[in-house]
Amino acid sequence: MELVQNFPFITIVFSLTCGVFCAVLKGKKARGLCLVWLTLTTLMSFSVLLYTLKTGEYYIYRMGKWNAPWGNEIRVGVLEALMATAFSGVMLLSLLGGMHHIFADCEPEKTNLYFTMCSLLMSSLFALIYTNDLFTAYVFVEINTIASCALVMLKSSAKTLVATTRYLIMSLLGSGLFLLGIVILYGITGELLMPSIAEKVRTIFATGEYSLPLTVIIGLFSVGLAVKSALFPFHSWLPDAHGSATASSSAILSGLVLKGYIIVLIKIFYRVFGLEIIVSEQVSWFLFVFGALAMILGSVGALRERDLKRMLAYSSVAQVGYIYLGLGLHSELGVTAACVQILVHAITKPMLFIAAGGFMDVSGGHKSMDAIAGAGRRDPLGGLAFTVGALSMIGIPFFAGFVTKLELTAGALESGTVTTVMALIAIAVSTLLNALYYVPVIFNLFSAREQAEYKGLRVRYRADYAFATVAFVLLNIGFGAFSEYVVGAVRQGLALFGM
Amino acid sequence: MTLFEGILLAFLIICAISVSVTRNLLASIIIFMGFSLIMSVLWLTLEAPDLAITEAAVGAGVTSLLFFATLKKIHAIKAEDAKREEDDSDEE
Amino acid sequence: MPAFLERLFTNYYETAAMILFGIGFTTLLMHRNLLKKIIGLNFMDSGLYLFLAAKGYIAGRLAPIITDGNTDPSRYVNPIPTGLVLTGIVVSVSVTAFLLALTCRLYDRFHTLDIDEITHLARKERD
Amino acid sequence: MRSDGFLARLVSFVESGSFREEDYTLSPAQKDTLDTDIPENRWLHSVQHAEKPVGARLMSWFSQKGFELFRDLYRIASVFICVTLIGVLLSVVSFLPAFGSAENPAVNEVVERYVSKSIEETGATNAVAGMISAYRGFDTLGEAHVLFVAACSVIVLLRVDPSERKRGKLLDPDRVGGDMDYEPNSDLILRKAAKILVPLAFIFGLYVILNGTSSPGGGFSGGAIMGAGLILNSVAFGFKRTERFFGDEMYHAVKTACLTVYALLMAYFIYMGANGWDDHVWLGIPGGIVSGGLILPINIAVGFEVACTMYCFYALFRKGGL
Repeated sequence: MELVQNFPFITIVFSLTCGVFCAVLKGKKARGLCLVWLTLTTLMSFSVLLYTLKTGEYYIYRMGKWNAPWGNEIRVGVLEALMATAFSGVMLLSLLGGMHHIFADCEPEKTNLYFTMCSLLMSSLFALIYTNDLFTAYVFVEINTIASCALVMLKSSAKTLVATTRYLIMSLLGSGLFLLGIVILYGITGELLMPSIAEKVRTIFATGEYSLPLTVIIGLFSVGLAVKSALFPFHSWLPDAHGSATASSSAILSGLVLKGYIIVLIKIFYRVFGLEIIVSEQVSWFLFVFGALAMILGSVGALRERDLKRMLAYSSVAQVGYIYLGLGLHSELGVTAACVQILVHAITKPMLFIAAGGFMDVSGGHKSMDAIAGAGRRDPLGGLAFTVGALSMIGIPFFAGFVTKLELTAGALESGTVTTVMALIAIAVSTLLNALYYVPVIFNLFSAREQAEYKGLRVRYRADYAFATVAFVLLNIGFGAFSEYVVGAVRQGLALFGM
Repeated sequence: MTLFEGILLAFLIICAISVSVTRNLLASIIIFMGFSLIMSVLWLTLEAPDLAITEAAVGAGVTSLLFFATLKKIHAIKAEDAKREEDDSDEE
Repeated sequence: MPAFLERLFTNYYETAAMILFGIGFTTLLMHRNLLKKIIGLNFMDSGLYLFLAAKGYIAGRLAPIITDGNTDPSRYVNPIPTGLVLTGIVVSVSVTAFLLALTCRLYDRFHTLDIDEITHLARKERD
Repeated sequence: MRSDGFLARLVSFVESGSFREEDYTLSPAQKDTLDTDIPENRWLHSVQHAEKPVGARLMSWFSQKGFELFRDLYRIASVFICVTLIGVLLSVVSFLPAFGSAENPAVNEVVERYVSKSIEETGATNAVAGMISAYRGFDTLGEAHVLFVAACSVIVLLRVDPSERKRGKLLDPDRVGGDMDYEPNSDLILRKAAKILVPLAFIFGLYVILNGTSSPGGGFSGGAIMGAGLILNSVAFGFKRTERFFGDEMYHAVKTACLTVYALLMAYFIYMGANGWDDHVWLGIPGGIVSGGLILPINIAVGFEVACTMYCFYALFRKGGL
């Protein structure tokens, strides 16, 4: 076995250890350790990506002496490596971009725990991306849940405490349903490994013996993970949590944590149940309808917000809707679009949150629309990043967001007549609404009607913030320009997925 | 089904319902403690002694202690409030 | 309908577990008192674990601890659910501790355990 | 010495009903004051006063009425949800294979191997220990870190700086009227019992940890028992006695060492296993204390980590630090 094949396992296990060390170091040292480790994981994941692209195959890495049904195993393919690289890089950039906020918002002697949580979160995200075993997924989902709640509450204020509590309770309800799904599935198949379950489920489905339990299980998985990833009717916790946390936390939560759960859902749908069962159980219809509703109503919610970060949080609800719409198209193109959207949103939304953090710096710590008027003049780099991000969200060509809309439209056109019409309407309305709330913000950012007290305030750039914003902008434009390679890699990855 | 198991299971459900009905917080925590003990007996009847030990130590022991500690802390804060109100009225 | 009830009666452990899960889930979702919510969470998890452990039980077999060197698999119950439940119990005690700590802080800040009132009060705060 | 013990106080609390749920919600009068003047957060420095909006009273009156209507609907809805959920789940249960039968789909070749090959491959006579620490060791590594991440979160929430603790914060354990007022520091029965029980708890915890490979138990249960012993020690003799041998630094040292050792052992095991190399671990004598190869050190590491964490939880809740 080549050395590069060990990298996924190393990233998972040693991210945990990195978190343990961060808990005993002082804030500055913990920051150093965490950033160095994240850089390393990004490089390692990237080399895994290159390796899988070169071989064009996926490989199974067994976690221990014993092969799969007995031991644990992880599965590494192009899609997994691509996600891992993107997530790790985005985590690094989000931390860099909001670094001074972290040190300002956390209590001094507890700052190191921020990096502990980030390392553990990263580990759990890697594990969720690579895992091939449902129970491993559950354990790491729990780490993900607790660590992400901790990220919200590390900025200590009354609002974040309440937001954390609500977030945690909703997440635990979701985990309960998810675990119940696993348990019932174990009861009727006796397996925990995804390919083995898939085999058994296919026989069960063919005989029709357990048709009701199967439906209920799919429902439990969908609802449980939809609650955790804030699909439309269950999104009420999201604006509070993402709106009140510190800049990096908001970026990480919106960009990565929600996606971790969706990746698990995609795995369950297409690796455990398979497209055929999902289509015949009519789940995709629910995902489609709620995805479309989320796209529209999330945008409406954002339109009504006068608080920049809460507006971005509502926009996340809408963007998660795009992913579910793609999944709901129950076709290969739809899933491709969903995966592309996961990547696009993972690199775009953190940029917007980091830029919003920058605006708060030059607006006396306020984030209402009035306070940030003209903030783009006072902080030009942040202004540039926000503009690029907003244009990408609207779906202007040459930016990353356009790729999603293109893929989604392609997927929609291929599906049945009714779905095509509905999906196209949803995409069109959502794009229009996106433009309606993002464009005024951009104008507001560069308007001359600045509030008197902040007028003439100039930002003194920190190297980390400047680097993060520039890197995000380049990443976004690069994604838009070289989208065919990324989409190609996603296609190749999905083909390895057994679609 | 043996009668023993039946009674234990029925007890679990009664505990669960009574917690959401009772108005006394201390009582509900004590009910929870009893619930955990019954659970650990049930693990034994299910031939899972590992779980019985863990449940007795973690569920009935540490978790219940944490609940008591929380309730105590809440009570202390409440007493503090009452004292402050009294002080305020004395000053007037 | 009698057939339905009869099957429920055969699976009495699972039946009790599911009722527990339902009650716990509802308490966690709907009860307004934070402490009750946390107790509900523990009931929900216990229900799940009971269900899982019941799936591993086989009547008349022993716990999977091999004391006399007899490794015949048909003598012992299924060890997998036990292992999974062990993991689950630790997860639920962790989560309970976290939630209780949050409850302490919230009570200290807002002087109430009612989540609705807390949310209501928090809306009025500045960041 | 106080005349009434801890239990008597508890009973009197129950009787006087001072733990009633309504006592922990706000009275309307309190609500009015809280709306405008929320006392500063005692744990933290961030002082925040809510602004007094114009027409707040009208708004609060409206929301009050809305609340009451909402509450009735809430009760009905919660019963409805509960019954529906249970109904759906019970109908699923009625389809499942019968309880306790050997033809259960869960009984398959995986289970057979765990039971029949456990001694040969992992050295553990307790198949559950072999399964969670060796066969599915990766899950258990994650599980240990769930406990760790929860402990970190509780530290974030409840830890108070020791320097501040001395300056008479609310949760100062020694202050009259504070959190520890109901602590039975001088309860004779508890002290005498603890003198016997604390060593017993430690010895039993160690026994459970060390024999985790051959009898029920293992790192998690043994660690929880030891943690309970530590807690009992500090309940009976006060925190000062426990602080003498178990303080903040000790906690961090033990926790970090245990988790690192665990992760390194697991990483070595996985790395060698995945690459198909022999890991040169002596499996020991099945049934003895030194058995199960890596399972024994893993159990010890996990056990001490869990004991620390359990005590850490309790200490944080009671006095805001170790």
